[in-house]
Amino acid sequence: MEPIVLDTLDPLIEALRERGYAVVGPVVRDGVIRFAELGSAADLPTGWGDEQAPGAYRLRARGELVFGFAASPDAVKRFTHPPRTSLFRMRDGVPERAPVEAPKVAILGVRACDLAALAVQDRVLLGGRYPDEAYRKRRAALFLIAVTCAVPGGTCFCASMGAGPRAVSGFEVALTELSGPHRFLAESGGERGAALLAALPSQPAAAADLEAARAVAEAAAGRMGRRVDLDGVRERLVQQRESPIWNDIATRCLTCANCTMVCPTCFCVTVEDGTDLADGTAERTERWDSCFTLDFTELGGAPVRASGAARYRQWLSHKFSTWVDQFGAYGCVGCGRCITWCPAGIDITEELERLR
Amino acid sequence: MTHKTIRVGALTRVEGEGALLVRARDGRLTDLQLRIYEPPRFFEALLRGRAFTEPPDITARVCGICPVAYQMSACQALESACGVTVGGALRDLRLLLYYGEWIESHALHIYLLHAPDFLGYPSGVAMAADHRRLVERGLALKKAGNELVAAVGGRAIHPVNVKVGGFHRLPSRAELAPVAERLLQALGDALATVEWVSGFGFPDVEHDYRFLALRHPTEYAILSGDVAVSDGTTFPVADWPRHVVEEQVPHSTALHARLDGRTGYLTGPLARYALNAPLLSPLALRAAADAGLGRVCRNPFRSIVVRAVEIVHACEEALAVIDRYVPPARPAVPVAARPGVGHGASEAPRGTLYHRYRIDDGGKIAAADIVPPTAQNQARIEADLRALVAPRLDRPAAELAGLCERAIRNHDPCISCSAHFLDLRIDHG
Amino acid sequence: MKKLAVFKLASCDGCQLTLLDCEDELLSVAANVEIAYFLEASSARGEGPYDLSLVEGSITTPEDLERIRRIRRLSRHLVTIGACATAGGVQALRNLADVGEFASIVYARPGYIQTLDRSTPVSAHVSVDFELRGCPIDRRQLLEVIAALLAGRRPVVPTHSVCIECKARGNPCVLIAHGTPCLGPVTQAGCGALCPAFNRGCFGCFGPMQSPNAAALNARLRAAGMDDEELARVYRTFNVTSFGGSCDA
Amino acid sequence: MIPAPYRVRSRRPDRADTVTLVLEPVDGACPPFLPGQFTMLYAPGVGEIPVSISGRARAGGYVQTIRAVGAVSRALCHTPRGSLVGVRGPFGTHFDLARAAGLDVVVAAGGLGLAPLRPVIRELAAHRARYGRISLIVGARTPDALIYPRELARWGRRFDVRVTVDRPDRAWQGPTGLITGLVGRIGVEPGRTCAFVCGPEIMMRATAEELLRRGIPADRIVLSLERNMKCGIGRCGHCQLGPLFTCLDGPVLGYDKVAGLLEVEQL
Ligand SMILES: Cc1cc2nc3c(=O)[nH]c(=O)nc-3n(C[C@H](O)[C@H](O)[C@H](O)COP(=O)(O)OP(=O)(O)OC[C@H]3O[C@@H](n4cnc5c(N)ncnc54)[C@H](O)[C@@H]3O)c2cc1C
Ligand code: SF4
Ligand code: SF4
Ligand code: SF4
Repeated sequence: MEPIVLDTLDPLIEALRERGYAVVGPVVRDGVIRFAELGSAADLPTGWGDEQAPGAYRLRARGELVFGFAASPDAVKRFTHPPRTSLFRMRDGVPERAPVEAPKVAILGVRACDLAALAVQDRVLLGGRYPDEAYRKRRAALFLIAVTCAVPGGTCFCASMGAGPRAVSGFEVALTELSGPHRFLAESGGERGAALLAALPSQPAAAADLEAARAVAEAAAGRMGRRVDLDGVRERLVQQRESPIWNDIATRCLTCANCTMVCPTCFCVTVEDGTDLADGTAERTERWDSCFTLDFTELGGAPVRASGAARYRQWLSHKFSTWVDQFGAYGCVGCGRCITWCPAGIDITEELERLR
Repeated sequence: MTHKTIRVGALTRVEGEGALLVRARDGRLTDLQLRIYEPPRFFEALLRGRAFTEPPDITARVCGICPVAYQMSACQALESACGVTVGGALRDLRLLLYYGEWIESHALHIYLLHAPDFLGYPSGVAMAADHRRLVERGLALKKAGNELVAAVGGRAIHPVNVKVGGFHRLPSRAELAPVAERLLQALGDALATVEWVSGFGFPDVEHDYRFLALRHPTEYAILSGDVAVSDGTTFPVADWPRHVVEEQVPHSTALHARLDGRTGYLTGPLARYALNAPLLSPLALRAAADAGLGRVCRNPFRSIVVRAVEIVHACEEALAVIDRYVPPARPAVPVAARPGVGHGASEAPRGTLYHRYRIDDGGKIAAADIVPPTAQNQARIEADLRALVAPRLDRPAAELAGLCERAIRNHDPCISCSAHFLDLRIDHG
Repeated sequence: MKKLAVFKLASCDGCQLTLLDCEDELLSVAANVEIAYFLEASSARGEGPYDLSLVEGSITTPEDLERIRRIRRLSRHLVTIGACATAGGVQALRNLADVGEFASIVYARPGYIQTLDRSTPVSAHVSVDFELRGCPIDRRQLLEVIAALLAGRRPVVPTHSVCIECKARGNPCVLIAHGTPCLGPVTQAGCGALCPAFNRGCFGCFGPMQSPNAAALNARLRAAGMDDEELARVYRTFNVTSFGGSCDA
Repeated sequence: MIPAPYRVRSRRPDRADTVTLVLEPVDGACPPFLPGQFTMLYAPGVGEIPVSISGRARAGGYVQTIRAVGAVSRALCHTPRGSLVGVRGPFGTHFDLARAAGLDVVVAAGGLGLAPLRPVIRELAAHRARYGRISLIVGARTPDALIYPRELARWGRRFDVRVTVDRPDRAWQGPTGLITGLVGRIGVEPGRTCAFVCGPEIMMRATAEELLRRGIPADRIVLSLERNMKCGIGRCGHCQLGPLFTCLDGPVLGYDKVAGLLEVEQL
């Protein structure tokens, strides 16, 4: 289907709702821009932007753009790989699989880095010998509407990871916000997207619109706050396993695990087993875990990775080195979340540079 | 010469740890001591040097049963020192939080601590074996109170959302909606509770109490008001130190509060009811009338009925507050430290709780004074016990001990609160 | 049926009240466990030994020192509940002061006071099988500990940072997004990241997490505007004995 | 993946803290396994841990030997006959006996490391003619801690079996000290020997180094690694060792693949 131009997003939101989707998008809440269910396009953070730096985030009034901000604190991971899920319940020795909750959710405003991260998680959770069926179901229930990043954040480096700023695949619909006059270029990325767009009031996109959209992405790519030099990074991290730099980082690292929690590709979990005091049924739940916790590697009563240095090394080496060995791609898409949301302001791009 | 000693080693179904010792010789009562061996925790001393913003969080830890009362009295004392008043929707939210605590604390006392006395069980849990539906109703009521505290304050015990000047975060109307639904249910349960407890068999006892409670022109006072005494005196909270003086008496570890030169007054539900009943919510008033409480209730055993009526009031008023609630522009009024002294009092479930702070030039607490209700009531509880025991000294010791414990529970004493007391002596002799 | 006992030392009652605050579970717990000794809730005083004793409060008097030894002897599992029993509680602020001065200010006849100069955690005197943190403890964690110990398993009580719970709950980080000082990164989880959910910084009521790096956080908190005195105060509140040194780091 | 219910068909205490269970699937057949593979064993409501398969029971089902060290292993050890446990698996790589055909074989076990090696030894015994010299060296902390003592005696009649203990008791007449001390005594011909090693990590590294020194190539020294595992299927992330998922790429791995990784502290 040919690209079209939309004047407003309300018909899109309405059409998704008619198709049975809860529509989730960015809203201003508690001092950040984050995903929440939308009532209408009026809930979108029009005029709001963000300023992101290592360990710092502030809302800022910013022009007239609806999507004039960078990655939000939550990623799509929250929907595909939720923080906590029940795996099974067991009564009288017979386990019963917990029903998978896979609500139909349309996410409006997904960024290229988020889509790249989903592709990474697809490889991890679906690509191996034991595909995760619950993830597959939740994934299939999503309807993803991408938006080209116009204003990348100060901690973004998706361009150098080859993951953005313009979404090229993995979405149903991709929007690029254009100004003068304010409108959205909409492209479909699949049949469901095409069918949806066909049902909306729109004009066909002119060549100038396509050009303007390209310019938005190009300008954004040129304004990335950070970059990573991937050349030889995988081997370098292997060579640097005994580097004193890890100890230096450990003096600053809180081992708080925020970086792994906000990272859209981090997939590590742990399970918790328990029994109900009242009825004696047993239950297993799965929840996000992190390589920054001590219990993560506990063996025989002591953790393998006892030092903060070893835990930080695991995190950074996994993202840029061993992830490639395991899954054939980097574990980082350059969204910059781990940099912004690190209370200590530790910047992986800077540390990678130092580890040269 | 015959000696008789009644000891209740450790009082049960009261908050905190206390004991009772009664001595008689030749059929005459010689000694009666409500002993508090709850270790002192020095709150007034450890508050010195803390920032003026800290007492609400720190004094909440005086008592896990009524932390909201501590937070409210502390906030108001500090705000008055700094010359700030908190009104409108923020004050409404404080009321809401406080109603939650009343519901939770009174339901706990009625169903789990006090009612077992009237029905002859060692505990509420044991009572559930025969009266499961009743106990479940009590737990549901208690839960409604806890949920209200948690919705406004973050958690049921030691809420985190309270600060000097207001709150850290305002609940939205949407967040309060489910709480309102539960409160509606609770209101029904509360009315049923009044009916249930008013049918208990009460010993025919009346005392000539001198009552003290806060009084507010338009509210059944909980959050604020002047101090009213049943003999007609009324004074502003700031005058508290001139009217209430705590004294140590030689024979007892208990501190006796002297009000205008006379010892032994009562604060708590009976006092509030006696002084403020006309300001109860409509349903609470009707319930009180149906329960036959009369205009003033002087039978301490029937305090359980007054508590139940107060739950009705709290539910009904909380619903009204939620109904009119519109989140204000800011979660708190800005408060700048100002050197000086501030007084604050509010009605904890067990009675008037008074705080006084002196703030120094650096915004630190220079002095703190806290007068909890149980410390005020201690002398009066002992008087109740003397009146109860003296004519019954011929009864078997076990029976008397049981009766005494019941009489103590009438006042829902909170020993955890009273034991932090400024001048408390711990005498284990 | 296994026997449960609840004891109280110097404390506010809040942690044992947490058990009564399990409104939905209380009666079924009581159907599966004999609540043998729990003065606050029952006048029945079931004899020991107990399978599980929950102890609230810190040791501040010579009597309580004796009592805790007796409780230990009577208990198969002894679990401390709350910051008082686990870390001395807010009353352990006296440990930093001159107790003589404290007593002379507060008491007319200080010689009469039978109190120890320090408020100490139960583990300073007897062996403890599990320490449940929090001021107050968390209701779900309490149920978990009871269920786990009675079933002979290790309680699922994570010792990692509050931040993990904070992110799982979906709070915005108040430190990063609002500039509000927050102890979450050095504090043990358990509360469900309650304070950040109420737009306030964590103030450490669950004590230090498994590998706290207070020096690193303090650098950040100083940058957010806290001076040394404030840092000292915030660490020295409810978990003085375990957290108190963090401000010197 | 959810556990399949298995019934404890028999329960035999081996040592004070070690129990061998025979587990039978409640419904359906029990999937085949290869020597060195493990299952995730679930004690209902208590937790789940990785445990090696030590053999196939005659009537079908897994033989598994568990030492009670913590809550879950203790619960499994105490599961009475007839009760249900949960089983997932088998998982992981195995000891490749085909590669040992025609070679001398050294089997080195430390402590409970004998459990996953038991199926290897039984296989060697069942097809004795396929292999050259077979030596079994076993180390244990004390004579008491040795598992499978009766089988050891039986195997001793067919192979060169040597046992050493760290702390002998009065009755002990065999060698004492580290298992590496036994490597010299078995006479290794480096060109035609392969080794299967399982035990505590330091024991495995010391043994592997000793074998390397004697000329056995690293890729013919095979170890079985232990790491924290929550899922067994490469999902939880806990068992990573550099690029490896110990549960998928291991636990059985050639020393050539892991020597460099094990050298790095806290990797
Ligand atoms: C591939 C593989 C195969 C295995 N095969 C076998 C096998 O065949 N047989 C077998 O018995 N085991 C085997 N294991 C090991 C087994 O999985 C572990 O012993 C088991 O996970 C222990 O779990 P647990 O819950 O019983 O003990 P945990 O509770 O995890 O405790 C383990 C150890 O830590 C100590 N500990 C626990 N908590 C603490 C604490 N808070 N502080 C200090 N110390 C603590 C315990 O005392 C104990 O020593 C295997 C492991 C792997 C990875
Ligand atoms: S490692 Fe950091 S920048 Fe890369 S994807 Fe994860 S959170 Fe984003
Ligand atoms: S790198 Fe930052 S976010 Fe990650 S654990 Fe360390 S301090 Fe926390
Ligand atoms: S708000 Fe506090 S607890 Fe939450 S992530 Fe930030 S630093 Fe951690």
